[in-house]
Amino acid sequence: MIIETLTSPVILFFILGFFAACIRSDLTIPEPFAKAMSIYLMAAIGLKGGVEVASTGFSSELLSAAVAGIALGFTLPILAFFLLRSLGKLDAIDAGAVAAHYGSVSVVTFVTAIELLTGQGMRPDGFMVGVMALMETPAIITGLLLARAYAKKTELPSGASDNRDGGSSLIHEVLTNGSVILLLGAFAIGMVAGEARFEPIKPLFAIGFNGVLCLFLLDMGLIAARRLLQTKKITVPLASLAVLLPIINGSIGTLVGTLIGLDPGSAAILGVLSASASYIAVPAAMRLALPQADPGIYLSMSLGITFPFNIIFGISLFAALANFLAKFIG
Amino acid sequence: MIIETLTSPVILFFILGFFAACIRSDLTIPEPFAKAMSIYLMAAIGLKGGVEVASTGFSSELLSAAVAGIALGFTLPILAFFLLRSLGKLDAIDAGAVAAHYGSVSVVTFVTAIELLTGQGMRPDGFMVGVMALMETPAIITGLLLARAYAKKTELPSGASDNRDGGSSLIHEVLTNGSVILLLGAFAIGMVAGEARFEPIKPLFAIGFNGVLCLFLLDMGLIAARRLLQTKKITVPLASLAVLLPIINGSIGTLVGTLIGLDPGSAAILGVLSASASYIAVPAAMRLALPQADPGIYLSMSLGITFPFNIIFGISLFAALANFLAKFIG
Amino acid sequence: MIIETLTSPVILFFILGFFAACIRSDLTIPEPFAKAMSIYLMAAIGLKGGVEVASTGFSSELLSAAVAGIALGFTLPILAFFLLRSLGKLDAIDAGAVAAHYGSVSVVTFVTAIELLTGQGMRPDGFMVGVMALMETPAIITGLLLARAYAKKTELPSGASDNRDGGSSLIHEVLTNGSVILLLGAFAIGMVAGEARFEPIKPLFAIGFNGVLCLFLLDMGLIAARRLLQTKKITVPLASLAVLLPIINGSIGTLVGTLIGLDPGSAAILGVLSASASYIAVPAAMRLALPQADPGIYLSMSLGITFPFNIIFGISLFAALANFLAKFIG
Amino acid sequence: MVATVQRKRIEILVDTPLVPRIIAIAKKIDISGWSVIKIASGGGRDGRWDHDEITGAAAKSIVLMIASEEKAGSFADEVAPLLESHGLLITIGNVEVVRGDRF
Amino acid sequence: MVATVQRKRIEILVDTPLVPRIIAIAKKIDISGWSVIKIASGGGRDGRWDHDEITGAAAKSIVLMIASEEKAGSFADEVAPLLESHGLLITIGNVEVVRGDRF
Amino acid sequence: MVATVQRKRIEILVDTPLVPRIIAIAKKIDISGWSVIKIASGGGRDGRWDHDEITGAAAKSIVLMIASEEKAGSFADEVAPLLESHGLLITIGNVEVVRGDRF
Ligand SMILES: Nc1ncnc2c1ncn2[C@@H]1O[C@H](COP(=O)(O)O)[C@@H](O)[C@H]1O
Ligand SMILES: Nc1ncnc2c1ncn2[C@@H]1O[C@H](COP(=O)(O)O)[C@@H](O)[C@H]1O
Ligand SMILES: Nc1ncnc2c1ncn2[C@@H]1O[C@H](COP(=O)(O)O)[C@@H](O)[C@H]1O
Ligand code: NA
Ligand code: NA
Ligand code: NA
Repeated sequence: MIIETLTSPVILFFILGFFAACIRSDLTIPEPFAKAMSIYLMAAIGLKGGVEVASTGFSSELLSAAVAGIALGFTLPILAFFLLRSLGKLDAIDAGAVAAHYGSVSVVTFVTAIELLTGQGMRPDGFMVGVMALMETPAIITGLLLARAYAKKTELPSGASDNRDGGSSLIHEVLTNGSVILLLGAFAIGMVAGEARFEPIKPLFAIGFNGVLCLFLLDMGLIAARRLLQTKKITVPLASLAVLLPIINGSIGTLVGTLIGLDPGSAAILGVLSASASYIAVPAAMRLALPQADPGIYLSMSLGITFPFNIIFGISLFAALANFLAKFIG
Repeated sequence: MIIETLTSPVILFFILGFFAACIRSDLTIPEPFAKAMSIYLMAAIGLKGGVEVASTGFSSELLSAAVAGIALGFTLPILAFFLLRSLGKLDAIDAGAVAAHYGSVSVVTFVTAIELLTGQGMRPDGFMVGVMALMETPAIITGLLLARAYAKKTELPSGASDNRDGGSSLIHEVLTNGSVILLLGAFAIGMVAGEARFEPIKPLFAIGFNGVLCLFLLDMGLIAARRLLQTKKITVPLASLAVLLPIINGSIGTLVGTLIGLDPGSAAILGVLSASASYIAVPAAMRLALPQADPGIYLSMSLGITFPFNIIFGISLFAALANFLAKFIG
Repeated sequence: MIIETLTSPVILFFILGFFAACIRSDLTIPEPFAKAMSIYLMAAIGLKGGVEVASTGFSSELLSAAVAGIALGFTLPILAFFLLRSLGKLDAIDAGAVAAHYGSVSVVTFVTAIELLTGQGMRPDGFMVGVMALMETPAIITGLLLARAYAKKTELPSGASDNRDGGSSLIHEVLTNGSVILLLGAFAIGMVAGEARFEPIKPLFAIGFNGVLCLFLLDMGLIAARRLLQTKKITVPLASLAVLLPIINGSIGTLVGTLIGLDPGSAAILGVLSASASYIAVPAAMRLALPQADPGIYLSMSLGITFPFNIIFGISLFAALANFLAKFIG
Repeated sequence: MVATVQRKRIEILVDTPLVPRIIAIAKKIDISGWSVIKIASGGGRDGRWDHDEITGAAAKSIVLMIASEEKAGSFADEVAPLLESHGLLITIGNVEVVRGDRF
Repeated sequence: MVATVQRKRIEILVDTPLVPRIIAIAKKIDISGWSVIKIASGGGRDGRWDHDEITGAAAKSIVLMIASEEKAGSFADEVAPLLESHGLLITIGNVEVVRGDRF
Repeated sequence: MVATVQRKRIEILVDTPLVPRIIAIAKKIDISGWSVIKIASGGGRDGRWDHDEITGAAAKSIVLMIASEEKAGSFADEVAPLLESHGLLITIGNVEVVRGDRF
């Protein structure tokens, strides 16, 4: 499967972007265009998931997958936090911030995995989009609690930054996060509209999808490589953890998915979600809630190392693991 | 029809955006992307109208609809102006500016109406696109004349702002307005190219149309709700007028359309055009010609109240009225 | 063929943009949207070329076309340079900068030519995309060498601007230029992926192509006309050269293409490439390497005159010439 | 050290549709150039305002001009009547301009 | 010549996600308004940084405020504790504001 | 009141493709950082110019740097030879920087 992955145009565009940044080409994707593509991808994936659930109906797997996703979101940061402190030598603030990223999810990794798995006959269930949306934010809370519990008093934000509305504004920010609203909203629209009413808007959202994903991954390749080249904050232990954490979390996620009875495709996706690290929602929340944490560390790890690792190796790995576990356990 | 409207993805995306802004989500559509979508929508609607006229040929309805549209554009602001002064308690400057908005048209309301009417077997004539373009600007002139006639000397712009080139530059601005040029230009291209030459570019402009409209209305929902939440200028009488004026103007427009012999779909569209209020072309012209008028008032009314009202209720209303009048009069 | 050209929607949109700018309409295409379209067009044209080469295999024409293209890129600026100095009365710096533009290529002219030729049954070979990418940069080197050889000492950049890293950074800039990387990268992806793997991304890149080209040419029309209207630097001899140079270079290119055995469509495209003048890659390189050269001259000539000339007349001209030469020589 | 001259740095915060009017005034009193910077968002007496809108009427810009003290004064005089009606905000600061004799 | 008053021009360079926090402080001490300008790219102790990213967390902005000397002082006092943790850069300059009594 | 130090605010208006050259000079004389702001449109001796172009060659930017008087002087000296050929506009103003000892 890894060779099929590496000859897929979607992945080749990512590699092209990565390569272009490495030879320091001036190729850039205008930021509003990248944001537009990400809005399009989220709306499309949400709609398609919702339409699918509308035609298959609710199933018990949907509920157990949702509960498992939320539970993983809350608990995965704990292991990550202690590994980051012990092996990674990070202080509590930075470790909490990084752990929150690894407990949350990357939408583009998810979307790419859906495409690759579908291409190989392991199409995940439509409701996994909803599960992804639910997994975006719980880790933020765990990460913050860990940072606050273990940080020395002097390291914590003082004065204006952790005043009363600091906490409530963060909770508000987390619950009304743009990508969560868009994903769940498009999912709901897909469910309300159903297959028939989806027809007129299908061409844009279904036909254009793969091509847009190519251009978006071209940009992600540029961004990931530029992050890696610029950073001065990534030690060897941290770089290793940026590969180790997705392997650990992804294996846990795939196992949990198999145990709660998901089909191999959906279990693999739960693994990919667990393995992936956020680089949009969580960084913004961390900048607000833990401004002392160093963005150089969490962005370089999640965007510069974990994202490419998952795109190129992780997805194939968890697909193989899910197939293996399905035979073994099933 | 109102239930069909409320379960259409196009409208659901508008509601999603409105809802997201109400819970103060940080979801935003990058401005250049929104502008790109509006250019796309205008080019597509112009092209389709032109191609249609190329295949059906000119008809006498085309001419009478054009004359009716221009006449409505010039006269509708007059009633609005006096209602805004008496009921709305606005001074002459603000009343003139708001009246100009309600005499002009909203392209997106038009486009949404075309989609909804087509979906219900009431497809309007292709030439109505041309009528819309002609209705964009006459109201600006009426609104300005009213403001100048009724404003006290001291309220009017002094010194540099109403100097010689002020007037001529406004007329130039009105005649060369970007959206008018694009709509009429695409209409002309559609007519010159005809069905056969339109074929190669049809996929982008025809197939993608509905999906782009969804994303654009998502943005309009965000903008409309944010306008409403921010504003401190809207009194109860003004809010009522923002619902009353579209009902009055829309009914007049539908009636005129029926009387000049348009089919119900086209009569309904003439009603929708009359009911809709501009929020792109006219605000820019007013900022230039009547800088003393308060943008907080005219944008909140047209964007925050009238636009949502028309999208959700107005279109269905004028469709029903057109069907009723067709039976009654026809 | 010129009438077919003038009624093609692609060209009509260019004319619409040109006209809108001439009547000083405020119509504008947001810059990030224009950049997004140009990235899309380059990715699409690269992919399609690569996929085609993957299915037809390498041919000897590919190699000779590549060699011819590079040779033309290096040599065409020489004639241009001396014409610009003698007829155009430019100094060596400005003449070198302008010559570099005319030796390089315009991607949009190429893409438009592909569309027009394909529409008339003269579909060029897929590998011509690669040839275009190779022709983007050689002329920069020739132009610089000419400027340096003929400029007086005092005219040349002094101090910080031509220090050691100036040269190496220019060579780097030229080799890693974003559009070259994107074109060649997409070409390579198309070759690796092949027809079957191209299928899922084909809808976006193949179906939307013509429509996007329309909107892009609308913007080019606006830009070209605004350039022309703003400029105060274009003398009658320079304006004449901006028409003469594409005719000369395009005839040379078409002849060379025919002589090395290309089919008429591909020979015409080599003519179009030779005739076209860069307005993205070369201006940026010149601003860096020859900051004393006046952008008002080279942008007005290439963007304001040569681009419209090629789009409206040049392409038809070289197509006719290629057909004529094919009969005469073949 | 390289020669500098003392000039005024004029910053005018204005609704984007009115920028041409400001520039017309600047040209009238022969100010040599101007630069426009887009404002992303802002707020004032009317409360928060955001630029993420398709209606360009609400967009705001800063017009930046470097000019001599004399021209800056004439400019302020010319533009003052528009202050209220157009909602302008005009600030004038001192800067040294490197080799700036042409301004 | 038209009347001007002396005011402070405060410029705060800050990560975009933290802009609301700066504005909240400005409102607390009753500064009449603010304008936000987007930074396209930049660099500091961490080396070059570029804005072309989809992760808004790395975006930077300038918050520009015109205020009286007194309010500018209170603002600087209020915001100083955040300087280190939030990586702010705050500059205060003198400007003349045309008819600026309301600031 | 919080401590401030006196620094120079350097603003260089330059064609965007030449920004890296300006930054290279700033680094050479060890200026601690810089911020780049995009100019939306402008005009000078050449008449009106607009940024809405796909050819990046015509884009313009402002490079903003806070530096000590000494470094600002060295910077001006270094950059002066480029003034004519590169069409730069350089202004230097005074600002107070809050807790700005590192600049
Ligand atoms: N004191 C200030 N400092 C900086 N910008 C301001 C200030 N006051 C107002 N503004 C800007 O001017 C716009 C209009 O303000 P106002 O006229 O008070 O509604 C705001 O949106 C801000 O962008
Ligand atoms: N001396 C300076 N002048 C202007 N901007 C600066 C300066 N130092 C830092 N910056 C800006 O502040 C950001 C963060 O700088 P730093 O905190 O040094 O990493 C940079 O990306 C620049 O945009
Ligand atoms: N006096 C000025 N104040 C502010 N910006 C200026 C001034 N003069 C020129 N500029 C800017 O510098 C660019 C080039 O001007 P010039 O070199 O005169 O053609 C213009 O497009 C403006 O953006
Ligand atoms: Na995860
Ligand atoms: Na109306
Ligand atoms: Na050429």
